[in-house]
Amino acid sequence: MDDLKIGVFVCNCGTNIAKIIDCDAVIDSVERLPYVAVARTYKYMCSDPGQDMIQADIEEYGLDRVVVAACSPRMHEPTFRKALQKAGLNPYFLEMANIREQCSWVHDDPVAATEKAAALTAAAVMRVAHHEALERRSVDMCPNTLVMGGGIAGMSAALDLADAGNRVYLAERSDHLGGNVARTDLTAPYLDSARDMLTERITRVVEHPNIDVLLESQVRKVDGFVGNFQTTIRGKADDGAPTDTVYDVGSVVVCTGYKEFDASRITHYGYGKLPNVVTSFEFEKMLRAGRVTTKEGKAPQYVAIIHCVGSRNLEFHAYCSRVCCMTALKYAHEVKSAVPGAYVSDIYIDMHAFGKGMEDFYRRSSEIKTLFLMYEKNDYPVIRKADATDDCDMLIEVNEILSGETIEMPADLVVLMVGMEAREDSEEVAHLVNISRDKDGWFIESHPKLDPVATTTDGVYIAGACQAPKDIPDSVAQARAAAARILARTARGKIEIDAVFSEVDEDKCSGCRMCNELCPYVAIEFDAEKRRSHVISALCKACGACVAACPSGAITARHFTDKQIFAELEGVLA
Amino acid sequence: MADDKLQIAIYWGAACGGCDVSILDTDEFILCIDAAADILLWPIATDGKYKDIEALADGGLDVAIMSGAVRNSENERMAHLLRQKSKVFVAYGSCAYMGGIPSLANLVPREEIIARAYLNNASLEPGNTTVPRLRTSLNGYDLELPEFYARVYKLDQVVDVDYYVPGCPPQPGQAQAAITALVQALTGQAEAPPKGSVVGASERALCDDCKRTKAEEKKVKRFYRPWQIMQDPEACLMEQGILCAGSATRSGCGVRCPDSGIPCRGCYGPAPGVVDQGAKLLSAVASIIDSKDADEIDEILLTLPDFTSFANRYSVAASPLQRSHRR
Amino acid sequence: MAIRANPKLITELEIYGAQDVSKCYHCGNCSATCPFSKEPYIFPRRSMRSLQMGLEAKLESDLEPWLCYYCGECSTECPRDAQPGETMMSLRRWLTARYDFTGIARLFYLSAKAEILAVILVALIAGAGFLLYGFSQGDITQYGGPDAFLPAASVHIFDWTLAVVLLALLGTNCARMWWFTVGRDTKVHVPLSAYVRKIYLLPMHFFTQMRYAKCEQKRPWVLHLVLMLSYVTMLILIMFFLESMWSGPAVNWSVHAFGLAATAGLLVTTIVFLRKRLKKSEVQYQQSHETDWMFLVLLIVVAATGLLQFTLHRLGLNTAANINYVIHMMAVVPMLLLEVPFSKWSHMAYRPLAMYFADLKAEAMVSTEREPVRAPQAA
Amino acid sequence: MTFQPKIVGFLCNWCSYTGADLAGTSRIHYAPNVRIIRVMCSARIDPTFVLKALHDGADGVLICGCHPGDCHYSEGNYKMMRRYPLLKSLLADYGIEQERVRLEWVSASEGQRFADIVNDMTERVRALGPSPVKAALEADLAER
Repeated sequence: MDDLKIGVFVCNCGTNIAKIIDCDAVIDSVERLPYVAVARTYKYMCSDPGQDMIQADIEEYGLDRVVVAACSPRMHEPTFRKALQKAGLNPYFLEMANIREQCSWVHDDPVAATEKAAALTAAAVMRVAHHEALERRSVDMCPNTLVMGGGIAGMSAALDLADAGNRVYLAERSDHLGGNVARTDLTAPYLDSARDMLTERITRVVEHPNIDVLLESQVRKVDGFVGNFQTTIRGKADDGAPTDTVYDVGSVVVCTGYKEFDASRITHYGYGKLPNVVTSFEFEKMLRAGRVTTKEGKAPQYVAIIHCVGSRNLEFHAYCSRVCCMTALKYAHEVKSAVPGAYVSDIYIDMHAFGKGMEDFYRRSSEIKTLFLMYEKNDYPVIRKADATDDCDMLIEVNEILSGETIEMPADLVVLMVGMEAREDSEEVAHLVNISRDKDGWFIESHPKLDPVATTTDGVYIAGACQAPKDIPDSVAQARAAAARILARTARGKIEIDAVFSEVDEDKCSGCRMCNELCPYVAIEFDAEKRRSHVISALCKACGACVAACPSGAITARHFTDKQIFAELEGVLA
Repeated sequence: MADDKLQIAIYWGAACGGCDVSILDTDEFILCIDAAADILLWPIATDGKYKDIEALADGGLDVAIMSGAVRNSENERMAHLLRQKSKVFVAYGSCAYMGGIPSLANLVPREEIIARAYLNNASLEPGNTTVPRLRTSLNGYDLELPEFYARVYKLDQVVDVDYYVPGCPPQPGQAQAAITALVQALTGQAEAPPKGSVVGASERALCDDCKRTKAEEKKVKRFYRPWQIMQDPEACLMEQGILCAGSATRSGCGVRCPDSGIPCRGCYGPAPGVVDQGAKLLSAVASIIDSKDADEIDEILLTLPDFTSFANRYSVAASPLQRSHRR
Repeated sequence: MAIRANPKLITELEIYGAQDVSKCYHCGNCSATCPFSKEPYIFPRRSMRSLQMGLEAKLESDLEPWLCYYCGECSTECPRDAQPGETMMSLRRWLTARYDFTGIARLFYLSAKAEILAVILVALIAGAGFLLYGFSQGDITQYGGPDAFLPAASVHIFDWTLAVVLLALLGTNCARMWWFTVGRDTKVHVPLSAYVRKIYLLPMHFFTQMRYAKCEQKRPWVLHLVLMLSYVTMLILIMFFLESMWSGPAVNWSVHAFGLAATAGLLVTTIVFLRKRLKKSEVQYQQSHETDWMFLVLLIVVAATGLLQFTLHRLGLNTAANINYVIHMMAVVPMLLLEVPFSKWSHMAYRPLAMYFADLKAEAMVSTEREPVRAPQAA
Repeated sequence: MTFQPKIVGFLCNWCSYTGADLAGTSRIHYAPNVRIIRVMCSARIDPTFVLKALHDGADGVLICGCHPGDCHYSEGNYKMMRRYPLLKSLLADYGIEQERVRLEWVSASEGQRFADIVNDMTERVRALGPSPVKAALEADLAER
């Protein structure tokens, strides 16, 4: 290590850094540190000339470590790693000091800021001295895919994958395909039939030579890692007995969908007690049967639709279920055509008419004389049986915001727009494929904006309403996006595995097994023979939990070793 | 005296004497020592005076084995003296190695210790005000006591140490092995272990030698003191909620405690390369707590009284913070 | 206490002209653009809301519709073409029907046929009556003088009797209006003194229509004012100076000057209004209810025949004059008897009254505690 | 001149470090006393890091991770959560003031929160004065 040559490059980022931080002062302070062979500033290190400068210096001074003091590593670490690679240096010999986001942009005192920048850069220098050359490895990518859930999302993903010539195992818990869409009549805003839409999908899926449709089957186990999963699926044998089959797949798409909110949880609506209060799904059933009537078999004169049942309130779910508003408008149209002369009232909190053609649909719905009543979040309307003298079956009391009045709305049939909820098995599924769930039980995507279909487990994708409430177009879009992501990978045939992961030093491991349970990715396996634990690098996401927990210091986190962090620590405190 | 014999000294600093006993416990091997060496100083076993050592030329001692930590000026003086006179200086036992039990006193200010020992202590006659003083004049004599330092030091915080033999005390077998190794090295029969290495112990943690079965699932809702629970003699103690330092402790003792149903206390110190045994044990304990709720976690930890004295039982002086910093 | 909604009301109001209320999504632009809309009378949005929900009781007690002169601004601004202006118009029609206890007004508004038939019927009766009376005691060739076909004096008496009946009808409707809007309102109590103190508002609004002047374009106000003043002038001439009107053939400028001016005013304005309604150029004239047509037609006939009457008399064509007068009366009588109490004309009384009541209520509200109206939010 | 405490911040890469970056991109100004060390997950933070930091002269140590239930590695932050109370009691026994070491949850969207925490902690640590550790250990050497 005595012959180390470290190059330090301090970026001005135009004036972003330089206007607060005295970059030359930073240079002066780090130049004195051991192993620093060259230290420079430049206006834009990330620019091509900036990177050329770094590469040139690597050549000229024979640098074997590089420190770039600039923006956040989350911004340009990949850029500079490439630069090192181009200059024939291992990309992991780079360390960045974040002197923009975490220094020049957040401090106004130039002296203090410069001092801090110097400390951070010094820390980077001391850390990088301990960096090791790491090699990315590549493994074969199995082209098969397991799609969990035979709803509209699952089928769409399956078809795209299968059309590209890859084998798809489509596992569905129930005995039929179609999911929740199969329970709906028409779709907003164009009022075309969900059934027609589905039949096309279903026939294609069932007849597709590359798709194995596994009905009444459950995924029991998902082992392995991206490109190389072994999935155990429990299905029914011909004699009806449950049988487990193992399928090798390279990717998994989770499309397990949602379940509807249980309306009886809101007592104000008397669901389950008042016979003519029905959920949106029960109403869909009436519509599909083509006869909209009350329990008594009469055609309803007054139909009331209550929005946000279970959604957008403090008691149940804070989130918006996104599809109910437009579905409710769809009902307005369907009621008017099923029962001409019926009066439809929409009791809503806010009208969420997002998405293509929806605002216009909202307008058209009000033109057919739908009465919109607005109520306050958490101030539930109350439904009660009407008196014999009334010309209606029920009366809904609403504190109506737009008029400021408390209104008593007559109703013969009340439709509750029940919101979407994470399925009760979502925890089980999350555990199965090692993905996380948010506080509402929806699966968490890898990045809310830039990577909405991937998950924190490489090779596992999510699509449809299992990630968050979604309508059909969004679900399909996400499903096909997932398919595209998978195809892009299978096309390459191999996948690269990050060089940053944890490893067990088997000469130090005492087999205490403290770490085994800690790994969220079950990447640590215990060899009972040798009585040693070891990390399956492909599964490891390098969180370092096991490293910190190992009582005998036998586990090392590549690129985040104790040595490296201690060095950084001494640096910032120097 | 035959000059081909090794010249050795065995001394104790702030120690209980257990280390010396562990050497005696090597039974007939003690005769081999005698055969191989002249013991110039060994307060508990042989006659010998400080001045004999002072009289020696530097390096006059082949080996100096010192047990015990440095608590006072006398411990320190002798440490320096032995270091100066010896070719190989060995820190013997946990106190010399890490501060040991005595260094638990580092968590308490010196004044409190004095007060507890000489002023408010049940075994004193009431109203006693006599406390040890550095100098006392008594019937014309000037008496001097060593200075009682503010804290305890492990040996290498005071002098340069060549080898460490861990244990409280080191197991006779290990002691024998260590001494043999040294003698062989000094007599050129074997290669000397690298300076600063821990001799007479394993390179792995205790679990490696512990016969108890270890399950993958280690989750506890509460901890037990050994006497609070009927333990399963086959299963890992930690899995049963009995706090055991084994996973964070260097092996070499022969797993005596866990084998006899007593959790390991960590006297052999941290596993190789570990900075602080206490911190590591802390992580180990934390990783088996079965809760995600901050309050429940606190509840569970209530069943774990005085964790610090367990985590750093033998290694307060060796821990990064070394002592209490209460103002 | 909850107010019962009546989803059906909106359908009923369609016949009164409110076709697009349901389109309103309560952005409140209309109330924002209306120069008259201010607390406590925020409109048209609130009225639109009450109508959408069919809060009959509330609407019945609202004065807002009368505070609107239908300048059309709101309808132009409305992003959803919900026609707030027309809605207010329709509400005025509906209220007119509500105030009228006989149910005749409602009948007229709900069925154009009924109105036309009634007008024709009354016209025929009137015509027949005058002819019979004429021939029974006079000479068709005589105009004025002892054996005139229709002596001014007796016509004058007839006019007065008619006026009394008419006032009785209109009066009761006005009383009902007061009861709906002020009388039975438990929330506000208007002290008697206030009625007296503010009485001046009635003539003021009646004669100046000053509020209308506040509308963006001034022309409608001018036209409306001219029409109204001409009409009132004519009414006064007929009720008090009928004899001098009949005097002639020499022109008696002291009265005829007014007569001619008023007639001119009536003719010009009615023609302008007719053209506007036919051309549908401005929003407020786009949707004309049958009653609007009937109103203008009768008025123009009355004015025209009136003028013709004057001319024929001057030319000495007595027989023609007498026949023309009968025709004239065939328009006048139904106009006064039907239009004034039961149709559009009633607003001549209702509007100034509404202004008066509104002012009284507003004043009373300030004094009496009133629970605040929740601020409307955009849907 | 007022005492400028040196605080070491261990931040998890996915939430807290990103949150700190957000504070930067949104130009939220805060005290310059915290020096951030990035780790992949708060679960990587070995209690030794904290002891080492104090030993090396840190006046305070700030640990930030994703909010419970929101961890990028699903449960890493709970692992830190379980170490924390033990660490606190250990530090208490070594006579370190409670406020010198602090665990906070900061999400990627909480730039303001991060800034507030830094300012608040800086003030508290400033009020406590410099950490006694380094001085005390040097004094011990001087004793002999």
